[in-house]
Amino acid sequence: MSGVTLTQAVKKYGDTQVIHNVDLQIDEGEFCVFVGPSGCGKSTLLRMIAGLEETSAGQIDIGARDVTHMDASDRGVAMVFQTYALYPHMTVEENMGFGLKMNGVPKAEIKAKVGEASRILKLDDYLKRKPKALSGGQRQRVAIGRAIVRGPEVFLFDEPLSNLDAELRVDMRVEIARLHKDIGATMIYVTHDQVEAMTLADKIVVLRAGRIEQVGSPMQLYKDPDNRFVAGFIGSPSMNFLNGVVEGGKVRIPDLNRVIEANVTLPGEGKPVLVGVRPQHIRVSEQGDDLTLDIRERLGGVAYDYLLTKNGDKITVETDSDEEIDEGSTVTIEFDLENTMFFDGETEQRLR
Amino acid sequence: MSGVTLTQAVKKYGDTQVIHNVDLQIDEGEFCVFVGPSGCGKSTLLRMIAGLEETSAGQIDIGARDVTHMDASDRGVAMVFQTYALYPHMTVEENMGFGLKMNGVPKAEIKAKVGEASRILKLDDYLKRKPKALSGGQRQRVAIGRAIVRGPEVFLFDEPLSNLDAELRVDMRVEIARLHKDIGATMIYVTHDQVEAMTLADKIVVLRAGRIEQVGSPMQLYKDPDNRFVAGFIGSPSMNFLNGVVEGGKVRIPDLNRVIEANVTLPGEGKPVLVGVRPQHIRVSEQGDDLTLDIRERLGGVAYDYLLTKNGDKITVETDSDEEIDEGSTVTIEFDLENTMFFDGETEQRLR
Amino acid sequence: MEWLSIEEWNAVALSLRVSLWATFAALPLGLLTAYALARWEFPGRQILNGLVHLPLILPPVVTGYLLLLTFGIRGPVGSLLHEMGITLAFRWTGAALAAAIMGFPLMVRAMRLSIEAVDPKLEQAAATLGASRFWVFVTITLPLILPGILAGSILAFAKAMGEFGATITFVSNIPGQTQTLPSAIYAFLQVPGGESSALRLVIISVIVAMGA
Amino acid sequence: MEWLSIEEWNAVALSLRVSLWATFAALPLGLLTAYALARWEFPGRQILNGLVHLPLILPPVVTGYLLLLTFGIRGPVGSLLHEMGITLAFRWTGAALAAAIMGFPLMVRAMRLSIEAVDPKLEQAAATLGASRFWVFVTITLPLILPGILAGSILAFAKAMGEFGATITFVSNIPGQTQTLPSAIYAFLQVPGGESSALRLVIISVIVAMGA
Repeated sequence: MSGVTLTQAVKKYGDTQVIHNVDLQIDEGEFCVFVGPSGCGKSTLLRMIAGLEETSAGQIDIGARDVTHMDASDRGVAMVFQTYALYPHMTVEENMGFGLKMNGVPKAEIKAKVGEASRILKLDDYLKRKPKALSGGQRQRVAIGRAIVRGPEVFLFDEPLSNLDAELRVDMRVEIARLHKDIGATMIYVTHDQVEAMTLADKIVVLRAGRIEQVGSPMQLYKDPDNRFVAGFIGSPSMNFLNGVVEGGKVRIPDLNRVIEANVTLPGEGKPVLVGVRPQHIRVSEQGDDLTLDIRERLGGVAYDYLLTKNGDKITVETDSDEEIDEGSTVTIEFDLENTMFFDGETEQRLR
Repeated sequence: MSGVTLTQAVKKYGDTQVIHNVDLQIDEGEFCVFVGPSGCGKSTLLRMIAGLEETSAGQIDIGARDVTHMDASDRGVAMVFQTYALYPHMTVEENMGFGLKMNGVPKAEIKAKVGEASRILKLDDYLKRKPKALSGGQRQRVAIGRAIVRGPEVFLFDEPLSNLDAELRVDMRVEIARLHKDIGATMIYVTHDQVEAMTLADKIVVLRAGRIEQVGSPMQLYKDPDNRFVAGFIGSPSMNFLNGVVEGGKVRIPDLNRVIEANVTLPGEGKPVLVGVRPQHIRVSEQGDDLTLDIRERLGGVAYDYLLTKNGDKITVETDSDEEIDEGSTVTIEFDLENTMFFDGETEQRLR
Repeated sequence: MEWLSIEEWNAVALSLRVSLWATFAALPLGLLTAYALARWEFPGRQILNGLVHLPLILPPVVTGYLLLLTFGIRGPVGSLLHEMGITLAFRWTGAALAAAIMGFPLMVRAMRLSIEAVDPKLEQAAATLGASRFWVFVTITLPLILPGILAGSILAFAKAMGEFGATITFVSNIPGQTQTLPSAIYAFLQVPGGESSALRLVIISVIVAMGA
Repeated sequence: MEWLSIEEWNAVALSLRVSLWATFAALPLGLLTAYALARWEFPGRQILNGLVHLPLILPPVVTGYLLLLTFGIRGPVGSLLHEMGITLAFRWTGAALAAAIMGFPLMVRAMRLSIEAVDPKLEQAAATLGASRFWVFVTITLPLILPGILAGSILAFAKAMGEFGATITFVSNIPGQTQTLPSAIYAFLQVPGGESSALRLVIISVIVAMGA
């Protein structure tokens, strides 16, 4: 097992640059998740590490080896694909043993290692089957098993759960977490789903438009985001952003007709700021008429109130109370300074 | 606008019966959601109402008309498909006006109604475009607009949000809720997603294997499910079910080494029962060694603990505490009788 | 047309007439067959499919021979038609029949693919919006498969322009009667000094083929 | 073979020889072309694609004529080969060349479709599992496209067995030398009393075509 280091990694297609000078250190045994909206370059970056995309500039090291221009087959990685990519003409057993066979391992040893992996992944009963006779979840387990048996230095996962239905996705997420705990290998995992990122990662890398926005542990990103993008991307439902203006060292929020304190270094007088509050930290109050309670969604244990400002902007509030304010009522909201973040209105960087 | 009534509706493909004698009353102006796992027959039932599948036996009425054997085009419905089903050779405007054109409405009137719908759905800027130049969310709005403009007696939605990504899905869900509030038409909506069902429905119909399991309002189904299937299907994460045995008028739970009271009519001594507790109603305690804390997932505002019994069964607990019990610790759980449901171990029906 | 001899010009004109007739006559039947194969479930569907593809699988000469057996003056269908005053063998109409049959599989296949590419949900959506079966076909299905119909017709036309084996076997190679472009090229090559005529016709053939 | 005359038997044997040679000789080049068209991006890709499909678009007689111009004894390539002791025109080798060229588009198309149907992710997964390019091709790609290679070869063989227009134009119709099955059928039909010979050969043709 080895860590992975990217140094000023760049990817261009012709004149279009899709990965911009990425520096990143992934430690040995770490579970690192690349997350971001579609088109942010997270899969491209993974494929560059795998050797499936050429690196246009910069350097990629796996352990102590510079693999930047090495063939995929020589990098000592194993990749799990969203579409499983199982070989239809081989049985589950042959699929799982493929990596060892290619590396010239004796048959008896292959059999032993496949048996071990299939026991962990509960695939013993399916070893003689062809992939098409398996369910989606079983196929994904075979794909993971194929990677395990190969015994790679680094595991690469490219949105491995996106083709599974919601319930199975939660189960497989827990299985992957347990797998990492058990074998302790370096894993790099790509997803667009922030819940997967939050629950699986030791280290999350948030990407946007081919650039790293922030790197950190899940709770670091949740509690201390560097900018508006990360704050809005991590956490569900998304953080609310209210428009504000600096006024006499405080922040005026026109939509709420209110001036609030701010314990951060604000930009100059009259400059715009964004006031960020998570839906969990807002209370709806009937003592005001700044907002309208548009729609209430009840999910049993929890409810979401969608409020509208006079400009038509939406504010989401999470409540678990059974309190009944009618849809269509005029309301206002309360929130505490300690749960409020401020962002520069122009650069969208966090103000601290 | 009209209600819809199904009387002993049956669908067979050859010898295979997929819908079993369904009786259902959907009131005028009601938002009714058919929900269930894939293969439960929810889409088939919708297509029978639409006239896209023949009804093998029984009767379907829309308003006062028996439409059982009527052509789809004469039923006065409009259907929105998961794949949008927009006409690639027509502009957005022509797509939206199609229903009226087919019914011989004058051009000026079509233009007026399309304009009205496009305003509501914020499609004014896209009227002259072809569907392929639109994003997924815009396409789905055009499909909804096409149905609105037609002015049907009943709107039918077949998993309309399944092809959208998670974030957009929440937005569109809220838009559909608002649409129903605004135009107040009868809507029948098919989904496999219990969150959509909970948030949109006036009335939920839970289907399994072509049979209705329970009909009721979202909170009725959540708080008072009729059987184990509905209890497990509605609510997220799913309800936990512990195996129990009736013992001297109480219930013994071997996995927890514990006998608990039950304020319901239990089956005979020694009979199996299932004890249902939602993840939100369980507290993890270190004062015991019945269970192991396998994996903890933190999502920022909330965390999930996955516990394992000695048999390897999984128990999910939702906590919002920051309390730190290490993964791998031996623990036990506490829950209150008022939040506990009992189900017959053989019939899986709720015990009351 | 000064640079073409009458005989050469005859061959070109005949080929065009034969191919156009073959294409247009086959069009409605081809569309119906393609629609049936793409959309309908009926017993004998596989047999119909095989039958349609037969001219593609059989050597053209064999197809021509089978046409001669069936539609020749002494053949079962041919004698019947002959009594009704229609003769096919050794006439340009026969050449058109041969060309139509040879082009039919190509035409049906292109149309069938385009029909299969139409999402049935589009037609179902139209139905729920109040369009009857006829209007669904006219306003939705037909515009969507038009490129396929066109492609199929062009393929059939090109095939008809180039068809040689079945034609020469069925209707022979009678100048001004049944001598189509390929037959004429072949004939000119058999005669010493005919190369220049053959070359001119080859050029016309290539131009027509490329255009289509 | 008592029920076939020597001349008939000659035609059958020649056709089989010509078709087998044509198919096997075209196989490696066809596979390479199909792979290039399916997977590689290179300038001239569209041109190569057009070139491969040319024999499908051009009338067979025209193709035969172009072969004659190129590979005839006085043609640019033909004269070169002639000096090296290889003559194609009016020889069975020429018939094989004509058959190979006519069957080539069908062969390439079937192979190309099967190559395009292979998910590149399968090959990429193999690469990340440690398989070199050569082993990826041998263990993953080849087994997956084998049905396509087989189908393409059978199509090309069937086409070769039935090919008439290009063959008769390029190598003529010399009994025992270049008279393939279709040429023989045609020839027998021209001679009074040849119908029974033609019929027997047609039956053989149909059996071979159906078998393939």
